[in-house]
Amino acid sequence: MNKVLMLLFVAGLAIIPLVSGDFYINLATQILIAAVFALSLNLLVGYGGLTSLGHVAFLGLSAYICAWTSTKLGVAPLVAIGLSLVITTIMSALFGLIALRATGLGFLMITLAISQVLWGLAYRWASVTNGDNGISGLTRPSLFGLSLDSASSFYWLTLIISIFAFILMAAFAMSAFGSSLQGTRDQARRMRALGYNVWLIRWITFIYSGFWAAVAGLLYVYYNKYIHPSALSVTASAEALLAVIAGGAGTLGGPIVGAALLVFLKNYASSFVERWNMLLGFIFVLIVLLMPDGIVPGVQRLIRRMRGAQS
Amino acid sequence: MQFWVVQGLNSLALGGLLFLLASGFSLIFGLMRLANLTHGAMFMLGAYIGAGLMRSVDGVSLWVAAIAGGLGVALFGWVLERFILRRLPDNPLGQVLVTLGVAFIIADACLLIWGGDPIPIPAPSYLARPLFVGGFAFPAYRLVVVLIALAAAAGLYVMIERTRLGAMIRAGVDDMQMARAVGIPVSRLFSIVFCLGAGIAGAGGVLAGPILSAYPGLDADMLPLALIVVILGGIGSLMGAFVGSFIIGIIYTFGTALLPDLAYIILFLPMIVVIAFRPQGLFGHVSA
Amino acid sequence: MSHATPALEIVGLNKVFGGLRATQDVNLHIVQGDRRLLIGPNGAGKTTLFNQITGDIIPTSGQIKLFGQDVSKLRPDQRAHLGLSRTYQIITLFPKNTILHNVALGLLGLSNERWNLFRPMARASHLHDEAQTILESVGLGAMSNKLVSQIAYGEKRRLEIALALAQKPKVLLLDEPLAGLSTQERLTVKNLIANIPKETTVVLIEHDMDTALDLAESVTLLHYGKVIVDGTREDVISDPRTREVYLGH
Amino acid sequence: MTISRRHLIQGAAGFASMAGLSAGVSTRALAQSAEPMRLGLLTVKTGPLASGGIDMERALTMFLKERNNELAGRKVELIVADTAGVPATARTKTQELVEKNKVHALVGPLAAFEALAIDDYLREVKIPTLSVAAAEDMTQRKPNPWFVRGTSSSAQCAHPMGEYCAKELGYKRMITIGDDIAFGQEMSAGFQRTFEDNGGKIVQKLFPPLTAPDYGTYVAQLKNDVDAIFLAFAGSNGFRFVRQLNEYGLLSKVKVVGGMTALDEAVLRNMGDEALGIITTCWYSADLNTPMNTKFATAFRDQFKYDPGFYAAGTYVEGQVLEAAMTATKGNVEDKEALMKALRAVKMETVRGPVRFDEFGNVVGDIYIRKVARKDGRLVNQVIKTYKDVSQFWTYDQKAFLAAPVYSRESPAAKFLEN
Repeated sequence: MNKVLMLLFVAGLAIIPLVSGDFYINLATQILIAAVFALSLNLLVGYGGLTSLGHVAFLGLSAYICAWTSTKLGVAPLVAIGLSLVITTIMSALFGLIALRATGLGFLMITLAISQVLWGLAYRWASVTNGDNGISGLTRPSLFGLSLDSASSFYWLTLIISIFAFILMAAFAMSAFGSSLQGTRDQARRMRALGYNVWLIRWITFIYSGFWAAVAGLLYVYYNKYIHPSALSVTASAEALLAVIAGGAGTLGGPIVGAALLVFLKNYASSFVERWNMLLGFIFVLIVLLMPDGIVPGVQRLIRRMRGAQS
Repeated sequence: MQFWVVQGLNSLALGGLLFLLASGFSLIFGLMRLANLTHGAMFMLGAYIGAGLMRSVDGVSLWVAAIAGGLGVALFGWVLERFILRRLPDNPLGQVLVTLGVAFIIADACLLIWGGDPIPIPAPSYLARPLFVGGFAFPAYRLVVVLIALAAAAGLYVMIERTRLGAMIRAGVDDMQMARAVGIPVSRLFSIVFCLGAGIAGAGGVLAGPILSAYPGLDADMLPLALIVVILGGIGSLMGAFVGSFIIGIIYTFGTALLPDLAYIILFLPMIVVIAFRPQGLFGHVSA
Repeated sequence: MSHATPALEIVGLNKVFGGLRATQDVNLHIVQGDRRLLIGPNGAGKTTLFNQITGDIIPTSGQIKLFGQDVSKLRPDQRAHLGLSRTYQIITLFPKNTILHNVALGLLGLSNERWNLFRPMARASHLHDEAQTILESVGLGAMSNKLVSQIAYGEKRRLEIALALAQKPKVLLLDEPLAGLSTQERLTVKNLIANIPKETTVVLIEHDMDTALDLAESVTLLHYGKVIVDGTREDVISDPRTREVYLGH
Repeated sequence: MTISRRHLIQGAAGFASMAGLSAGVSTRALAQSAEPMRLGLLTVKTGPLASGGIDMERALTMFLKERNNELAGRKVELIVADTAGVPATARTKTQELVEKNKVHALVGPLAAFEALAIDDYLREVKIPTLSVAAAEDMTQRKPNPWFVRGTSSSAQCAHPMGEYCAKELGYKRMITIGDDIAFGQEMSAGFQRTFEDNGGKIVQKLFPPLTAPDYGTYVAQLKNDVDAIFLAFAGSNGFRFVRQLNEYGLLSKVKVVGGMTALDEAVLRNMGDEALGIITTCWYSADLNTPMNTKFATAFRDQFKYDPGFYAAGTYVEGQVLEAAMTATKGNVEDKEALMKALRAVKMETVRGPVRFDEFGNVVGDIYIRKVARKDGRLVNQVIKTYKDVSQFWTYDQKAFLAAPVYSRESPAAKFLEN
């Protein structure tokens, strides 16, 4: 039953370009990109109990590497993509060594600090990053001779990559390793006594999460064909974190729902509600008051209760 | 010579300003284990309340405005704690969501009420002139900020170390379960401390006004600074917040002057080093 | 393994917190298969000693040896892989998960499968079968699909032990396994402990002397972090220093 | 108060009639058709840049209202989008205006990085865009054929200021300090070039980060053996910097001059006597004494209780330019090539004075040197000198100018820095 629903959902996503205009297709593409990014953050926040306020470091790093190598070094798209993924993953391993010296608020701050250092570099290291002007002029590569310039073709590619990302991140969360990870979140001390190397589990998760953030970064930069230091700002990190928490941290659907909500409010509802920032704030407060674990767990509970009432 | 004297005084002034910002955050975190991400917005709200008051009512002095800003934000803090945060003990992610959400609301409300242009907060006229320190001109008001920060630190120290309320706070910081067990009214204590922390932030916003002004974005500029100070000094330690403020003041002031290329990251590098090698901060006992 | 090598040996162990000496020059020699009871008033440093044996706390000086191997520099998880296991005085379980999953985590910890990033945990049926067997053995088999947050306190105590037993420990540290239990429950848990295989070495902290002394073969009395008396059950009970520590001067 | 002024697209009918149009339809028929011209405004209404963004919306709304929402006989429907000052959002909002609202032309965006973020998209969808964003290369080395700028490039106003400081004020040694973004760097570079070409020396260049919490540490670094300081700040930063100079007692010791946004009318109204006498350069002043501007500035002041500044006047000018171009095309906005051609061919009198455009779509117009003075109790930027017909290339040879790298922190090199 659940599988049928999932397939229907994916089929529904796949036909969006056939039934709507470019604007909505682009909106859907952005939701998918934000969802991949939120899912990667969710591995840390939801499953690992490690609240990061600097996850854009990896999205931004991979986007900048791709834009820089493509436009300034002129390397082929596949090489640029490969370099972005490899370098970002290596950097996440290095940053993980530093960040995982702390947990809790310390971890939050150190991830914030790392992303702020990268943000500062993006502004200041203008010979590479163009500083405040950002890097423009990136073109989308073609795939097996198919151009990705149209909104719908890029959407479909994004959809396929997002589905892959979702499957691989879901498998990670539900694997034996994922169980261990959740154990370290809930009872780190006991996990050590049970023979788990808690630090190593967290570090591997940090790297895996960094890799998927890099994938989101590539989608982001090819979608926008432009990268600017604001992609590395605290606000961007906070938005992703809020998406994860609002949707439901530690659930597979939560980050997707949260990302959709945030992208929708920011880019669409803002056309009708002048004070959309305030609306966003009120929605967050309401979510916390009504569904303290986030939307997905909250709705699940509601459905269970309604079913219970019927029987 | 002039460089060192003036920048030294600048470090102190920035340190004093940071203490007014961070002490409330530290107090709240120490007792409630709550990272109040609304803190920057509360600081800004205080600044706007003060600026609005001084602008619309003639003859209101900075000191009266600071008290008004402090009380106004404390009241706001009371509502926030009483009706929202109280429902979220042991839900750190929910706390992150709600405190950031409220920060969004405050920021947008300030923009709506006071507009997008910066509003100056004048220093009292007798402090608006520069003072000559060893032959070098230095703004008199900035020196007063250092004095205010010292007085606030002393006041908080006395409150925490010498009063009944302080004793209860210390008990709660050390061991919450024990405090509950011996009959300390923990939820009332939380309300009081949250109000107090919010009030200090609000008053701090007004007192920082003659230096920073009230402008949109002040909240986002200040929140990371509060976090840096508290992390560096040690979470929940008043002493840590105090020393942390002045260390950051020195690092920032001399760092940007001597190593201008590092201006963007000068605040974050020391923090990374401190957390990496001393996760509990310079003065903290508990790990961050 | 020769009987000359003790299962757990502690040599000259010291731990200083600030000015407080929580462990003072402790030497212990526990042979394989022993049932050792650690007693002492509150604050005698019993749990602190456990925490140093498991590696949760790093001693200021001294050595801890498992079957002759110095483990003082090893992490807690590495010691677990050498056959060390423990329970906690304050219930330390995974409250969001089922009882079965709790025990399965205990099994997984020593299996290389824990590094499998993609095979679903739900499909690890052998782990779940084995966990079910262990739960049957502690009398929790019928409720294996309940969440930890839904079961009674006494059941949690038994689950604590089941989780440790899942590791098939060679040395098992039990920290007040009877704390907070009713008379009836005490009896159940006591039987559970009594039925632990003989080759497992058990070190036990317990305040309930009536029950604990029945289980113990040897006893160590700690006071202010120091070993006061150490010997067979009968020796320690009859020693005047024991009386002094417990009854005052 | 939270009701949006934006309009939803009018429904499928509008869409169908749009699709049915072809380039061959006579312009007269178009002008009479019921189909309104849809104009998108990309502005910033939330976050730190909102001050200028709100002014942009106010000015454009006022401009259209004065004309009864009709330009060149064609009804105009204004659709306002809030980019929040974030490049990625600016892109989405542009797409929304183009794809969902089917706008015929755009006014905005506000910031240079927003303009750069939508640069390739504008080329792709070919939408005539009238921007106030000052990025040099948008109209120089990488000109966008769909871009018209009626305000100025970053350095366009700084060029005459450099000459003015060296020649008229007789300054020999100066400091530049400005925001560490392209805008501040380009302005400083342009000022430095003409100042040094006229015999001056820039002995110190400072670029505080946008997020600097406090300028105290920069104020203390300023060399004191200079004639004046040039401010290349945007938004409220110039205001904060001048207040802090005053705090340190330096305002009475060293002369301060500024670029086009250092002491804009928007911040001037919150300043006191400390601002008196400061000289800045801009393509506009609310105090500009022409009948057209007096009418505009008075009306704006009556309605909003403050003087129009850079963003308000700039957007109003864009409105005037658009109207002139539409008059030339007889209201045809569907033929974008024609509209674009008409836009760049505009030569007219506006509230800022006479404007025309160069081949890159950048304005050629008067630049004013202004001095802060008190008038009727409020502070104004009083015009003290006018440079006529200033182009973005100043008096330099266009080819040589474009062959050199774009203005930046390092370019052109500062030869006289002292440390």
